[in-house]
Amino acid sequence: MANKAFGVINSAPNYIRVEGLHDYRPIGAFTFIGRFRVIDFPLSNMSNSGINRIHVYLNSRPRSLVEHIGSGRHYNINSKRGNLQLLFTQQNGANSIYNTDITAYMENLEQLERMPQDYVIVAPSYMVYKQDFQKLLDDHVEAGNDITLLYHKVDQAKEYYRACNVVELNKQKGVQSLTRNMGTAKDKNISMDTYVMSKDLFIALIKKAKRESSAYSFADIIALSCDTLDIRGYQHKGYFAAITSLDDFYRANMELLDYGTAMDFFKQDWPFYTHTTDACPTHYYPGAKVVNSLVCNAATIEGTVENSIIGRHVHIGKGAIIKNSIILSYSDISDGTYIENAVIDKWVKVKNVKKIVSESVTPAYIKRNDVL
Amino acid sequence: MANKAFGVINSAPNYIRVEGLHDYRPIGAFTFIGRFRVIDFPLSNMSNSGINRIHVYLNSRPRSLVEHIGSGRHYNINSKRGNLQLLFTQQNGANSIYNTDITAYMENLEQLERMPQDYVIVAPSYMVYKQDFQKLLDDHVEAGNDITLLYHKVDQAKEYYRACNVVELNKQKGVQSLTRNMGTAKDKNISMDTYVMSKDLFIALIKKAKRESSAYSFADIIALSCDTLDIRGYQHKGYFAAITSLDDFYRANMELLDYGTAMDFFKQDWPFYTHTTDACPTHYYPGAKVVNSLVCNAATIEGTVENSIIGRHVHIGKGAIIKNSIILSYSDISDGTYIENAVIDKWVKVKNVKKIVSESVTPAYIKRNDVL
Amino acid sequence: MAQTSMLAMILAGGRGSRLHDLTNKVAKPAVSYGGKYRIIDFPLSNCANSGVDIVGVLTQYESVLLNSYVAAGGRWGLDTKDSGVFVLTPREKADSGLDVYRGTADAISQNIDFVDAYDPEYILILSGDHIYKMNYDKMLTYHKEQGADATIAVRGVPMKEASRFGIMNTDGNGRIIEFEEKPAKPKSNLASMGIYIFTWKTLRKLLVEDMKNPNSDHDFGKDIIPVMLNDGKKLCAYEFSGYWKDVGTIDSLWEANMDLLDSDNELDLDDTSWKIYTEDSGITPQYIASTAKIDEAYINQGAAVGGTVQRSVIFTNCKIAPGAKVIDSVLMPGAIVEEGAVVTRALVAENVRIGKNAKVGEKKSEEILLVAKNVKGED
Amino acid sequence: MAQTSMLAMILAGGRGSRLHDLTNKVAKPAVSYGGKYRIIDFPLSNCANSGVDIVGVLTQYESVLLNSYVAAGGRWGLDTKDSGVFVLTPREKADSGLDVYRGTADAISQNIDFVDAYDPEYILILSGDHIYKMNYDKMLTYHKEQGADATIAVRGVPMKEASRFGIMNTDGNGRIIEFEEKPAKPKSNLASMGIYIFTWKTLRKLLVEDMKNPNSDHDFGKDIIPVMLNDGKKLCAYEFSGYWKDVGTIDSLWEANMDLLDSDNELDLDDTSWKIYTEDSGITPQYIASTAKIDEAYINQGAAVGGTVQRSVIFTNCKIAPGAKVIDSVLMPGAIVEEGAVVTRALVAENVRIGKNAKVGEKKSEEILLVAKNVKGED
Repeated sequence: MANKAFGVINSAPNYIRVEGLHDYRPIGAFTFIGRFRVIDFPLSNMSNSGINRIHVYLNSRPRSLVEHIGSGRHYNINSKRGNLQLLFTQQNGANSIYNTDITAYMENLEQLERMPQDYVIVAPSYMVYKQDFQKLLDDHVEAGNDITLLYHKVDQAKEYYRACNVVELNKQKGVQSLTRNMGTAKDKNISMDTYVMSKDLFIALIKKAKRESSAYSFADIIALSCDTLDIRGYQHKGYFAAITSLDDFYRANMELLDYGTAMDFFKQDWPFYTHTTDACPTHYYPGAKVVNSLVCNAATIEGTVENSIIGRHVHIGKGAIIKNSIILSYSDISDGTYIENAVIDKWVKVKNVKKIVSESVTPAYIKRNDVL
Repeated sequence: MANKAFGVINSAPNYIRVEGLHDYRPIGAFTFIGRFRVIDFPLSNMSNSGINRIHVYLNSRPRSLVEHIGSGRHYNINSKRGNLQLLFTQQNGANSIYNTDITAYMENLEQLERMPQDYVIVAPSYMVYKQDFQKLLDDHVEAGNDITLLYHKVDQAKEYYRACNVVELNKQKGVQSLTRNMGTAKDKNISMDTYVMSKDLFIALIKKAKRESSAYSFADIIALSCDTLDIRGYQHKGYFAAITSLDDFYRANMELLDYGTAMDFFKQDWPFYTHTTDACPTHYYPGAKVVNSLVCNAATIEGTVENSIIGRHVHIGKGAIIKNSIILSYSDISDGTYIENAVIDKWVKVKNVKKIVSESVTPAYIKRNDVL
Repeated sequence: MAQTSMLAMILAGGRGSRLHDLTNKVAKPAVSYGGKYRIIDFPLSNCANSGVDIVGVLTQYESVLLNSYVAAGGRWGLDTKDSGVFVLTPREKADSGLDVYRGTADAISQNIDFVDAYDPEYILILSGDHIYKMNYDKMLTYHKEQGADATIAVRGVPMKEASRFGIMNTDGNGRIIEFEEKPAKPKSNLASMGIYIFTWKTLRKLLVEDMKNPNSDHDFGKDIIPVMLNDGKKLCAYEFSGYWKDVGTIDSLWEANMDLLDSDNELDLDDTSWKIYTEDSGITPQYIASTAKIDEAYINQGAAVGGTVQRSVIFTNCKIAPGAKVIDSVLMPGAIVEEGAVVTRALVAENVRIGKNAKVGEKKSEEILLVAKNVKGED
Repeated sequence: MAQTSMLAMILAGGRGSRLHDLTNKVAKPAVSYGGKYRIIDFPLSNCANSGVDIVGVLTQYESVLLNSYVAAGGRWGLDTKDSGVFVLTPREKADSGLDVYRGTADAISQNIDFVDAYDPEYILILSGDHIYKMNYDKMLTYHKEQGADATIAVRGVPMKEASRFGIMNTDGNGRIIEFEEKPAKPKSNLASMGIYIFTWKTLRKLLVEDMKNPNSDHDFGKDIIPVMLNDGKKLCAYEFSGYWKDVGTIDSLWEANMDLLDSDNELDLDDTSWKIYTEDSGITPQYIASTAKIDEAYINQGAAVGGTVQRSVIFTNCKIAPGAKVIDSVLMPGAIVEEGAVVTRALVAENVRIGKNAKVGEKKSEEILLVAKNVKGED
C-alpha cells in the first residue's frame, strides 16, 4: 500500500470555462458517459493505487460533488484507517483572479501540514485518465527527482487542449518549460496537471507562490521552478481527456463509443468507482432501434438512438431520433423529436421543439431544467 | 415515521458572532461539553423524530461540518431511503448583508422544490435543545396553524440571548410580533428559530422575502407575516441554550455540570448522536484530583480539575489546576499551570504562561493552535 | 439496545430444489432476478422502505454467498446505528447442541434470544423467495387497529386454483375464522402469502410451548396458526393486491422476468418512491454495438450487445456477440452468447457460455430450458 | 470478486469456559476489555490497520452477540466495496450435512469455498482471544522474503516457563526445524502465538487431505504443522516483541486490564497511528461528581463517579454512587456500585448491581473474584 503518499485532487483553474454545463456544477461533477462523474477517475486512480488519505479541494458550487463523494466509502477507502477530506475555500468567486489552487492550499495549510505521509500526489479533477500512482511514486523515488510530472503526447493540440499547459522536455525528460497551449502546432506534450513530490517541497512551493504573487497558480510556480528543480516528465499512455471546453467534453465522451477504446480503458483489474443509485435496468420497447451507443439504466427507449450516450432515467419517445448526442439523466425527449450533435443537460423536457441540430463541430447545448 | 415532513437545518444569521471560537468554524461545529458538536442536537432531534430527509445549510468555512456530518450514517439516517443533503451558498462572505438564510434557500430552490414531503420543519444549527418534532408536527396539523413557532420562556433575557428574537404572544398563543431582544426585561419568550409549516408556504415565504428585500432573513418575513398568517407559539420546556456569544457558550456548557440537569437532558430514549473517533478511555494518574467535571476520553490527567469540561486528548500536567474552565480537544496544559474561568480552544499548548484567569464574567479565550 | 417496534425475520433457509442447478451453489433467496436483483432484495428493500430497521435472515443451507450478500446491510441502507441485517444460522448454546432448523417456527424459536435482545413489540415473518412490493408499516397499522394477535397477508387467487393454496376463511370484518391447507372445496379465495405479523409476547409463549411438543412439525402454517385459532386468538387477514410471484420453479422464475417487458407491469421497478435496492456496481453503461438489433428487452448496465435480442431480459455483464440471437430468454449475470449462437426460450445461468453457432432451447418447447453449464460451440 | 492478496480467518469459536459466567451468554471473543473494547476488536483492528480487508470470523458457540457485533464491519472501517467481515458458522451443503467444526483446521476446511471466492494468495489464521497490536503486513513481507510455505508468529517466553507452550526450534535463519508441544526439556523459548500465514495453495491441499484423514484431530498445531515439517516444507518463525496477553482466565483478564494503569504500558491504546476500533457510542463524557475521589484509574465515557476509585478500570456507563468504593477492580459496562458498597480485587460483570453497603472481594485474596450476579444491598 502506498501509505507513503497522500493524494490531493484539485479543481480546475479559474480560466477554464466549459460552456453551459459549467454554469451548474464544477467540472469534477460533470457526468461522463452517462454514468460516472469526472472526479470518479482521479479518485479511483488514487484508491486503486492504495492511497487512502485524500484531500479533495472544492471550489464554487460544491453541493453536487459533496453529495456524490460523500464519505468516500464507495471509492473503497477504509473509513477508519483512511480518510477522504473535502476542503473548501472562502475565496470562491468563480472568476476572481485570486481564486487559485494556491489560495485554496494556503487556506487549508494546517490540514496539509498535519498529513503524516512523506509524499504527495496531486491530480486534477477535470481530466479523465487511468494511472497507477503507486508506480509513478516508486519511479519518482527511485529516480530521485524533485518533481515528477505526468504528460500525454497528443496530435490534436491545435483544435483541442486549448486551456492546458504544454511541456517542453529535454533528452533526459527534464522539464524545460511549462506554458499555455497556444494551438501553434498539432503535436504537443500536454501537461496532465499531475505531480509527485515530497510533502515538504509541496508546502514550500505553495508558500513561495503565495509570496511571489497572489494570483499565481501551482502550475505557475512549477513553470518558474524549471531552472532550479529537477522536474522530470513521465509519459502517460492510453485514453486521456481534458474536459476544458464543451468540444473537449463532447469528444471525450464520443471517443468511448469505440468498443476497443472503451474495453481498454474499463478493465476489471482497475475499476472506476462511482456513487450508485439503484436504478432499474433499461426498458427497450417494441420499435426501439439502438446502435453504437452507451445506454444507462432506468432509461425507457421507444425511438431510435445512434452513436449517442443516453443517461439514467432518460425517456426517448416513439419515432424520436437521437444521433451523435449526449442526453443527460432525467431528460425526456418526446415522440418524433430529431436531435443531432447536441448535449442535453439534466431534467430537460423537449416537448414542442421538434428539431435540435448543431451544424458546426461544437455541439448544441440545452440548459438544465429547460422545457423546449 | 414522520415521512410527512422534511427537515431544514439552518446556520446562524450573519449578525451573530461568537468571539474567538467563531473565527475557526461555524457555530454548528462548536464542540459542546467536550464531546458533541452543536449541530448534533438538531440533527438528532430530527432523526429521533423519524425525519429522514434533511437539508443542512452550510455557510462559511464548511470543512469541519462537512467532515463531522459526513454521510449522516451516525445520525441513524437510512442511507438509501433517507438522505442528509449538505447545501451551500455562493454568497458566503461572512459579514455580507446579503448572506442571509433566504439567499441560501433561493440558491437551492430546485432542491427544496423537489422534496416530496408536504411539510417542513426548520431548526437552527446554533441552539441546543431536545424536541420531538413528530409531536410538534402532529400538533401543528391538528391545530390547523399556518406556522408553528417554538419558543422558550427565559428569565435572563437581560444578560443573555441578546442576538435572539423575542416573541409576543396573545392569549391564544398567537404570535403578535417577533423582534430582536434588546435586553429590556428579564422575562421574555425567546424564539427558538424553529418553525413548522407546509412546504408550499415555506417556499412562498422565501420568494416573498426575496422580492421584498435582498437583505431579509426568514425570521424577518415571519415577523412581517404576523398579521396575515396564523402563527402559533409552542412552548418548549427543559434545557435550552442559544450559542450566540462566548458568554452564552460558556454558560450553556457549565449548566450541564449540574448532574440533575444533565441526566434530564441526556436520556436513553432520546439519544444524541455524534461522530465518534475511537478515542481510548481516560487515564487518571496518581495525584490527579477531579471534582464536578465532565471529562472526555483519551485525556491524561495528572493535576487538579474542578467544575470544568475537559476535551478529548487533553493533557493536564502535574500540579496544574483547572477551575471553571472549558479545555477543548488536543490541548496540553503543562505542569503547574493555573487556569480559571477560561475557554481554551483546540491544539493549544500552555507551556510558559503559568496563569490564565479572567476576572470578569466573560471567560478568557485562548486561540486555536496558540502556544503560550 | 434500543427498543424496536417491529423486527423482521426472513425465512431464507430454502434449498429451492425445484430450481435445480441454479441453487447448487447459492441458496434460493440469492438467485438472480430482473436484470440486476436477487430475490431477497425484495423483502429486504420492502423492510428498508417500510421503516423496519432490524432484519434477521434465517438460513442454514449453503449460506456463504447469501451470507456475505446480506451481511452488507448497507445495500438496503440498513447499516445505521440502530439498524442491521443479521444472518442467523443454527448454533451451539450453553444448554443445547448444534441442530438444524426443524421448521419455519423452529427457526424463530432457536433465535428467541436474538429477538429478545431488541425487545420488539411486534414481529414480522417473511419468506425469502417472493417477488413483490409491500408496505409492512401499513400492515402493522392494520394489525394494531384490529387489535389482532396475528395478522396474515392474503391475496385473492382465482377460485378454481384456490385448492392449491392455504386458504383463509374470514368473517365480514377481516377476522380469520378458519384456515384450510389446500382445501378440496375452498370456501374462499384468500390465499396466505406466508407473511405474518405477530404480537411478539403472544408468539413467544406459543413458540416455547411448540418447542416442547413432540408431535409438532414446528411450522407456522401447520402448527402455530391452528393452535392460535383453537385458542380463540384474534387472527386477521390483510388483503394485498399488487404484483406478487412465487419464483419457486424455473418456469415461474422465467415468467416473472418476462413480466418486466410488459409496460403495464404492476411491479414497476422504476418507481423511485419505492426502490428495490441491490448490489449496484460502478460498471459501464450498457454498450449497444452497430451490429445490434434489439426488439423488446430489459437490459442492465455492464451488458454488451452486438447481436439480436428479442423479448428477453439481459443481466449485468452479459455479452451477446455480433450475429448471435437471444429470443424469449433470460440471461443471468455474466452469461456469454458467442457469434452465431441462438438461445430460445431458455434461462441461462450465471457466467455460462454458449459457444459459437450453438443452438439452445426450442421455440415451441412447453417448458423453459435451464442452461446451467457451458455449451460447446461448433465451427 | 476482486483478487485479494491476503485474507484473514479469525478462530472465534472458543467457549472460553475458564472465564466461567462471563461467557454464559457471549462467546469469549466478545468479552469486554480495557474500558470500552471487546477482545475481538484487537485482531479486527490489526487487520484493518494492516490493510487486510476481508476477514472471516469462525464461530459456532452462542454467536448472536458476537455475530451482530462483528457483522457491522464498519466499526473497523471494513465496510468498503472490497472489504468486509463475515461471520462463518457451520452450514449444510449440497454434499454434506450440518456439522460442528471439529478442530481449528476443520473450521477452515469447512469454509474452503468462502476462501476460494476471494482467491487469495495468502491466508492469515488468527485467534480471537489475544490482546496485542501487530502489523500483519510486515509479517507477510517477511513470509514473502523468506519464500516460506508457512510463517508462524512466535514470542520469547521465560525459559523456565517454556514447557507450558508450543515451542518452535529454529535454525540460525528463522527456519523452523522442529515443533514441540509443551516440551519437558525445551530447546528454545520461542512460543507459538497461534498466528499463521500460509500460502493458500499449499494449505488448501493439506486441508483437503486432512479432512479425509480419520486419525486427525484437524488442528493446526497438532496436525497441519507437523505434516508440513514432515514433508520438508519451509516453515519460518516471525518473532514478535510487544505487549501480548492471552486473556483466558479471570485472573489474566483482570491483569490485562490492570496493565492499562501502568503509564509505560506497551499496549498504548492512545497511539492514534494504530487505533483499536470498537463500538463507540455517542454518549456523554464521564461525569466526575463533587464527592468523587479518584486515585489511579482508567475510565471510559458514559461513566458517572460519585465515590472513591483506586487503581481500577471503569467501563462505559458504570455508576459509582457517592460513598461507594472501588479498589483494585474492573467494572464492566453498566455495572453499578451503590452507596456505601465496597468492591475490592474483583471483576464485576456487565450490568451487575452491587447493592447499598455490600462488600465484595478481599484485599488479600489470591484470586480475583468474579461477580456475575447482582449483590443484594444492606440497610
